[in-house]
Amino acid sequence: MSVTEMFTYIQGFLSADQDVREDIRKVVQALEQTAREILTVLQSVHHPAGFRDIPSRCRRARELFSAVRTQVGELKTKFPVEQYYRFHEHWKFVLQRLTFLAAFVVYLESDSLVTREEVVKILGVEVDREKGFHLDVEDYLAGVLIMASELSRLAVNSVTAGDYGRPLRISNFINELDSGFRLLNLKNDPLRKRYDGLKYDVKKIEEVVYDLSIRGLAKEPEAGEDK
Amino acid sequence: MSVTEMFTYIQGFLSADQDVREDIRKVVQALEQTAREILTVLQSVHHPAGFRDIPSRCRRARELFSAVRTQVGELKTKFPVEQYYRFHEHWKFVLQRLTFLAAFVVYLESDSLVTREEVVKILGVEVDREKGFHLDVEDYLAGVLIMASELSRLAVNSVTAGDYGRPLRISNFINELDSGFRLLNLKNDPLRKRYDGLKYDVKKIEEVVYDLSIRGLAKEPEAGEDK
Amino acid sequence: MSVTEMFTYIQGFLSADQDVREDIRKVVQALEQTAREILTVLQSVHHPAGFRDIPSRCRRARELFSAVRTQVGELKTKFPVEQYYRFHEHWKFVLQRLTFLAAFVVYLESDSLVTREEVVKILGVEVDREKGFHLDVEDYLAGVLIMASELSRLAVNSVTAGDYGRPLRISNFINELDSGFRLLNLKNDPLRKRYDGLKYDVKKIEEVVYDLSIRGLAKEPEAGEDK
Amino acid sequence: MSVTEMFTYIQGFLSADQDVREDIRKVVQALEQTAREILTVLQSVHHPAGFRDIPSRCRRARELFSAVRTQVGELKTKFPVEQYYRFHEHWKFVLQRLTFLAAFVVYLESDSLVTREEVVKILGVEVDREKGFHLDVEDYLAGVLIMASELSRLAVNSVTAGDYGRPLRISNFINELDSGFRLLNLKNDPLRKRYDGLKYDVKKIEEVVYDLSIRGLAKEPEAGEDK
Amino acid sequence: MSVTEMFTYIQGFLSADQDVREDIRKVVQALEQTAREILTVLQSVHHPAGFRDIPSRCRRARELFSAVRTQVGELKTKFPVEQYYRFHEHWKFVLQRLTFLAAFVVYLESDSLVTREEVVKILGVEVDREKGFHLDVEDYLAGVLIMASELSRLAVNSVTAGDYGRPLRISNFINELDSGFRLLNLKNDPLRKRYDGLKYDVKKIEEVVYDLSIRGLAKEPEAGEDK
Amino acid sequence: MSVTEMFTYIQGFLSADQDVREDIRKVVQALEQTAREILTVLQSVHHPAGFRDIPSRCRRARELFSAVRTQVGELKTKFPVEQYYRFHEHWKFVLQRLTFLAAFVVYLESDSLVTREEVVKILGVEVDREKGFHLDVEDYLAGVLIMASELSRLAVNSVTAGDYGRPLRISNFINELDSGFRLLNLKNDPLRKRYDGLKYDVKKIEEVVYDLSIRGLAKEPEAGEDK
Amino acid sequence: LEAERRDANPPSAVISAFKVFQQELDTKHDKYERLVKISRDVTIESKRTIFLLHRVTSVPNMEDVLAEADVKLDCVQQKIGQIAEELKGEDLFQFHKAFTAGIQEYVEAASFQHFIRHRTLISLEEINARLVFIRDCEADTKDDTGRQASPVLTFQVTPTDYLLGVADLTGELMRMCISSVGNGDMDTPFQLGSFLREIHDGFSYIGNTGPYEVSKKLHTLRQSLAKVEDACYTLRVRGSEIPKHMLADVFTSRAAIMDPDEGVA
Amino acid sequence: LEAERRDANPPSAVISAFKVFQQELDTKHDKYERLVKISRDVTIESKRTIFLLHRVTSVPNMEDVLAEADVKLDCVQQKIGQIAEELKGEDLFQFHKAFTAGIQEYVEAASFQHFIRHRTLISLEEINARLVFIRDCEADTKDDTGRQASPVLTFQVTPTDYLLGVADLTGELMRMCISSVGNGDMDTPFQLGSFLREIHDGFSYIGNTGPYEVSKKLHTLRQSLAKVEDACYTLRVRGSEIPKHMLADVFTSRAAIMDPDEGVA
Ligand SMILES: [Mn+2]
Ligand SMILES: [Mn+2]
Repeated sequence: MSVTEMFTYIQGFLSADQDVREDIRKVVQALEQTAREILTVLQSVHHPAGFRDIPSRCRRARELFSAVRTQVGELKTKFPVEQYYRFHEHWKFVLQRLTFLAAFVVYLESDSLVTREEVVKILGVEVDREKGFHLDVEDYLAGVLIMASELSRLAVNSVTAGDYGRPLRISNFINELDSGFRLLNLKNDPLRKRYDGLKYDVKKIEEVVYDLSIRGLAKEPEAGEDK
Repeated sequence: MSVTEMFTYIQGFLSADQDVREDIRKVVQALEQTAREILTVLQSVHHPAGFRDIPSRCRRARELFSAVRTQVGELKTKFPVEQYYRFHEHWKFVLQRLTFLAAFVVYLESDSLVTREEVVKILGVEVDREKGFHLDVEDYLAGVLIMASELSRLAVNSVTAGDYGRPLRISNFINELDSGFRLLNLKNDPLRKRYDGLKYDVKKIEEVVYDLSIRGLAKEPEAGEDK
Repeated sequence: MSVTEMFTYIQGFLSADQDVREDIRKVVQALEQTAREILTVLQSVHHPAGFRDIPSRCRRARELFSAVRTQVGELKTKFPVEQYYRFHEHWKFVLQRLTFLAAFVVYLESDSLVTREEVVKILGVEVDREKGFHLDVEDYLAGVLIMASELSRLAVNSVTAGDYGRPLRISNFINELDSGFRLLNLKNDPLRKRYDGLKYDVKKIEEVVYDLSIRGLAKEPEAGEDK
Repeated sequence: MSVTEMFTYIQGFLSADQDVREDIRKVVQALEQTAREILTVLQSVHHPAGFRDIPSRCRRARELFSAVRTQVGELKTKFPVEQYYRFHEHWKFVLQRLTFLAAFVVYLESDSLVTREEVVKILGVEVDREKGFHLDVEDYLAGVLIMASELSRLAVNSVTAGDYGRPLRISNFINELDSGFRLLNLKNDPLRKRYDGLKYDVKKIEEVVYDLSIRGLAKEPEAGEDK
Repeated sequence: MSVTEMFTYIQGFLSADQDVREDIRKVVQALEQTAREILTVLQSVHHPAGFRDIPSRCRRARELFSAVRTQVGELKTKFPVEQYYRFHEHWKFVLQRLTFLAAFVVYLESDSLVTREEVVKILGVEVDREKGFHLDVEDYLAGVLIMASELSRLAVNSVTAGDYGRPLRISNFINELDSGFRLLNLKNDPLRKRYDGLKYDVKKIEEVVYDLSIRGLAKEPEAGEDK
Repeated sequence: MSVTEMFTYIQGFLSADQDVREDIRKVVQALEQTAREILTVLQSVHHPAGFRDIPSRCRRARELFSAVRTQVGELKTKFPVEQYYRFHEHWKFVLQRLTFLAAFVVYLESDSLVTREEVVKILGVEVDREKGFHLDVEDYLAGVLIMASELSRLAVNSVTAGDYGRPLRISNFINELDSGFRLLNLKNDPLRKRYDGLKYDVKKIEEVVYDLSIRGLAKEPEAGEDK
Repeated sequence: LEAERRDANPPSAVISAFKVFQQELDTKHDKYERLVKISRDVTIESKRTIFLLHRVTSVPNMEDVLAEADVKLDCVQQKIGQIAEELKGEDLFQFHKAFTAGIQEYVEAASFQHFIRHRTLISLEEINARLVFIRDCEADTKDDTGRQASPVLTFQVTPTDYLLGVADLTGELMRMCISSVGNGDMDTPFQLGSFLREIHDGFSYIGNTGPYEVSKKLHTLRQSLAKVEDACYTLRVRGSEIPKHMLADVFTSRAAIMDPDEGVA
Repeated sequence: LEAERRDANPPSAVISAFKVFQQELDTKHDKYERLVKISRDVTIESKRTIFLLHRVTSVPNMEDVLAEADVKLDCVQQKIGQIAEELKGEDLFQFHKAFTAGIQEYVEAASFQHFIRHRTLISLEEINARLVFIRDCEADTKDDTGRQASPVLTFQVTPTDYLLGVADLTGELMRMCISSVGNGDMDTPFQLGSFLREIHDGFSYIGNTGPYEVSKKLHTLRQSLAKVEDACYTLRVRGSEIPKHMLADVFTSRAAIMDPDEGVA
């Protein structure tokens, strides 16, 4: 093969690569748009009006997630499945945001942490890399951390909306999450930085609980919060 | 045409261009000076004394805007109108600041978001590119976002000044603004970065409202705020 | 007009702008591709084989320039002409490269400096801003300077290919160019930096001429190139 | 004069210059050492213990300033006074730091802004360039701005130390300073950048005052600091 | 004096300073223009035509230097003489270029190194700092080094122009200069970096002499060159 | 040990370290001065006059090396011997230069490569790290490479001086050196870069030999230079 | 033909000299490379120890965590022992760049554990005291042939590496402070505030006389301090609102522990 | 008290999930770290091979050198085999950053050897064809339990790594060119000039459509080309001075070898 042929060959590879990226970018933009719509639906829980109507907001969000699954389905067709990490940068952030949104919906519905299995079902992806387009564990964790900071905001706003029980429940939930994260050995990467933020969320929520308890407003969930 | 003639001819071009830029720079400096004066007038609303005298500060600012219009008028004469973007960098930042100041005055007067139409009237420019020296939509948005962060400061200071109603109004206003921005599909540019700052303002204001609520200081605006 | 309406309206603006940029980017990519093809054709003059066949390479390049004109024609349709400077960044570099290529062809054909008039004809643009999509004078100059450094390479390689007359002609040409540029009062900008490089080209070519002179090879450009 | 003689003569110049710089460097190092000692003394006001003993810390700092005056006196002897700007880079930063320290002492003693006249007296320099080794106005301003950020830290720590009155006083002081700076037309230089930081200090202190106000703590600076 | 008064007073200082700098910049621009013209006159010595007419070029350059003296005279009026180093950055580079041009003229006229005394006479400045606007010794040396690299170019081009004696003379001159510089103890500053370039010039010129020698073209200056 | 005590202790260490460095710097400056003097002595071999008097120049250089040994002796007293590499940066470059000068003297005297053992004797240092202040092998090699480039210059200048035998001897010597260096595995460090320069020296010398041989000027050292 | 060359001998002198150089350089580079690899291991294990130590704020019995950290640090120390082994008889500074990152991270981890256990700053001596290794004498005495085959090997952390490790420690202290507040611990934040302020004052006492890398870390240190001071401030401000009837509880449960150490006042 | 907590179960769900994550993350980081270490070895050995190969211009029989390089490259390939082993069943791109530097250096070394031997550019296929490894089947089939325990393991160099390696190759070619001139070799420089020009034209054909790292290396490539073109120019210029009576010699001794390949004209 001559030098020219070799470079023509490589150029062909590079062009193909760029085309794939262009295709991926377009689908990802659509996903971002859907994610923004879901966010708008869920944001309303911070306002007194929306706060009182959480179940219907969650239902609406659940509907929008079906659009997500369709778009993710389309995304999968744009590149060979075993090259996931080659293009990871493109969808990483939107997957984190979507995980956050899924986790937020699940939390609002059931006061519990969405599992990786549930998220992948909601987003229409896989848990295992081997099975196909999957959700990276770091992206799952990042999404969960975004939710944590949303919950600290929710704790504040539920007091404004007059719900004094929710902050306590959020506090328990977030503490459990924090214990989970303490088990991990993170590198000095974005996830680590985000996890550092969790400490502030925990702190903020603790302050809300404190404010409520010194005013005798905290409705203690049956058993004692010794800690 | 000899090479020498051609280059002499080209030098004519370059000199003319440099002269235009020099002229523009001078007018822009005058505009910055006026902007600083308006800012000084409006800043006083953060102090208890000024806080109680908002209408007169707004009137004073309105007067100073007439100087802005004169200076903008002069600016327009310095270059051919269709070369707006050739020199945009020169006045971009001062236009954003002036938009902020106009938006702040309007908010203080009427608790409402200044429209682009109002801003251009206050600054003496156009909305439409085609009609003459105009206000770029990105610059309008940047100005609005500067105001948002000023409002979070105002929310804090109105509590200090003993006004417990204003933070709630600001909170509603900022939320509306946030929803508005969520409708936009921003690129990864300076505007996007500024918009990312908005969520801190939103959060800060929510915390002020929270502080008031938990202490029973928040005066509930009569009816429910379904929006 | 409500805030939501206004932002929806603004989103219209922003989308339109992004679409325009997307369109421009695509055409510019095609132009870059064509420019690279022309470059490949012209670069062959540095190879001994191509060196002996300059006229046909120039003809081939001329043909490819008709594709450039078509693409530039398409580019013009993508945005309102008076917003040239709004999008200037997008095509600036490719126009400089194309100017270089046009200047190189013209030099190879006729040993003379392409005028701005000739370049715009070759590229299918205008000289005057007022008449439509034009070639900025700075971009023209940048293109000419790129050619200067290509010529110093050519001086070296023509000796290797056995042509001892060309370096002398290149030397005269480059000296004239250098005098031309010395008439300009350049700011401390990228163009100035590029111009500072010209003196290295001048020196390099003078040394080639020197090497030929001292060996008595610089005299007759007509006699046999065979060695 | 032969070339050798001339260069020998020039070497005399260069050596003399280098000696002067070496001398200056040594005195400046000593000044930096003293500045660090004063800083250590004054920084203790951030500790609860030191906080309660501000007057004695100020006295101690005042004593150390006499060492500064001696060292500055020595510095003056190291070079001809009219060459101040030739060597300005060497002492610029230490003068800014010393101005900060002088301003901090004066503020702690009297809650007021040190004037340029007072600073020069404390440091043993002149106000007017013409009168001798002076304090450049930009360096004075830089020193004042360093103090502003130290004061925002002090506002926070005085609350921790149980003094609820000081933040209010600091807030008023900083606001006055901010108004002062707004009268200046700063270039895009380091001073301007430092001034841009002032608004964060202003905001931080306003938030401290807010925290106190909302809890009804901001009123009486005389009552007990025990908690 | 209130804070406001003080800052107003300081603003006076800052404005005055900015005006001075603006004035200086304008005169320096004119000087740069004149320097470019002198350069154009002298550059012609590198071409065979100009090479044969060196005396008249030198005369023309000498005439242009009278414009330099007028402009320098004007420059002196723009700021107090004892603040030379406060504004040194503004004229430093143009003074170095002018020194180079003066040194080049003198060399072309007399094959000798211009002394600092001669340069200051040609430029209309002083040798001694104390006597007024002077030429810094480092700037004088920088100008001399610029000339050295011009001379290595001249050595090359004189061979092209058929003058085989000049390279030898240049070689001796440059060697003397190199010995001179080796007497200096330079710091690690721009001047040192420029001096490091001198050895390339020395080497280049030696190679020219070598090329002449090996071909028997070097006209031995009669007597032995023991130095 | 309290925090303050710990930092005082560390500060003590740092001060001591700086004092050591200051002491080292002074001795190194003296060494640089001596090195410059030796260089001046040896440089003269490039001029025809000096070229004919090499032995006496070498003797003079040898004398100056005794000053080097004294200064190196002083240097050794400035720091603990086992911390050689802690301060290596300070004397690295001067040791390389001195190695070059020693190697150059030895070459001029005997047409042979100085060994590490000889260099250390000339400089008054050790070969082995364990035995005391030593010469790093990389610094020895760097010094040798500096000499190589000096020799390529010497080859050129000996032709000018009419000695047609020396270039051939240099060529053999340099080729042997090149073979030696090819045995080394260098990192991407300054030494590697310098070694890359050796190729150009070899090339330059080869060109001189070529020039001589095509003119029948090369006096073949007895046996055949088959290569 | 080859036999004819009269310079057949001289070249071999140069060549054989260069063969020695080759040997020397390769040996050095190989050692450097081995040190880099050990240093990476030291870094990773130290980082993991730090993560482990952060768990003390959330577990009931911190002794378990500290014991586990002891084991981990012991393992890191063994790795540093390997570094010491490599450096035996060498000039430590010749290879310093290869392992400085790892050592700094170790100082960070060790000083963090020390703070948690003793609420004081570990000294450089204490750090170094842990880096004394007893060597396998049997295996070594053979190849040392004659030289003092001391059975003890030590590693000396340089003051600068110590300083840089402590500078990084402050980031971990800040994290621990915020976590403590989140866990409702009212005392640790004030202790941390005091400690961090002392370290900060120490660094500003050193100022720019230290190496460049230290100055670079000062900005982060200052930010950490600000975060901790803010946290203490918030604790104090909200503490001011405790209703009268709750004060008694608070004082009995907390003040007793707070005062003796260093506390707020 | 502990027994009382009604949430004794739920937390363990979260905690046990995070224990799985911990496992996953640590496994991944450990693998990454192992790959970094192997990659460093690959880099070093490749660099040494390149140094070795440069000796061809100064020795009488270049086959010895090439054979020695074969052995060295074989050893590098075994290391790459270890990388392939680590990547078995993984997404190569997940760990790409860990070993890209080593692979690029290997491409540089392998393509350099290939050029010396064949005077052509090694293709990506040829590179990859050398990175096929036969595995120890006995040991492996056990732990693979069921999956396709293919006895063949391959490593695929990405086109980008190939391109970056070739970009670096040009620097070595330039060095070889200058050395050849120094050794009086009149042919190799022209061959190298032609080859380098082709590679240069190839890169400028790709232009900025390639990855950013490629564009970054273009400047160096252009400088190398200029040096080689200068060298060829000098050879030609000085060749022009060969006196008539020497031409015959030159032609008989050199032109014969020069023309068939590609030569000057
Ligand atoms: Mn850390
Ligand atoms: Mn390489």
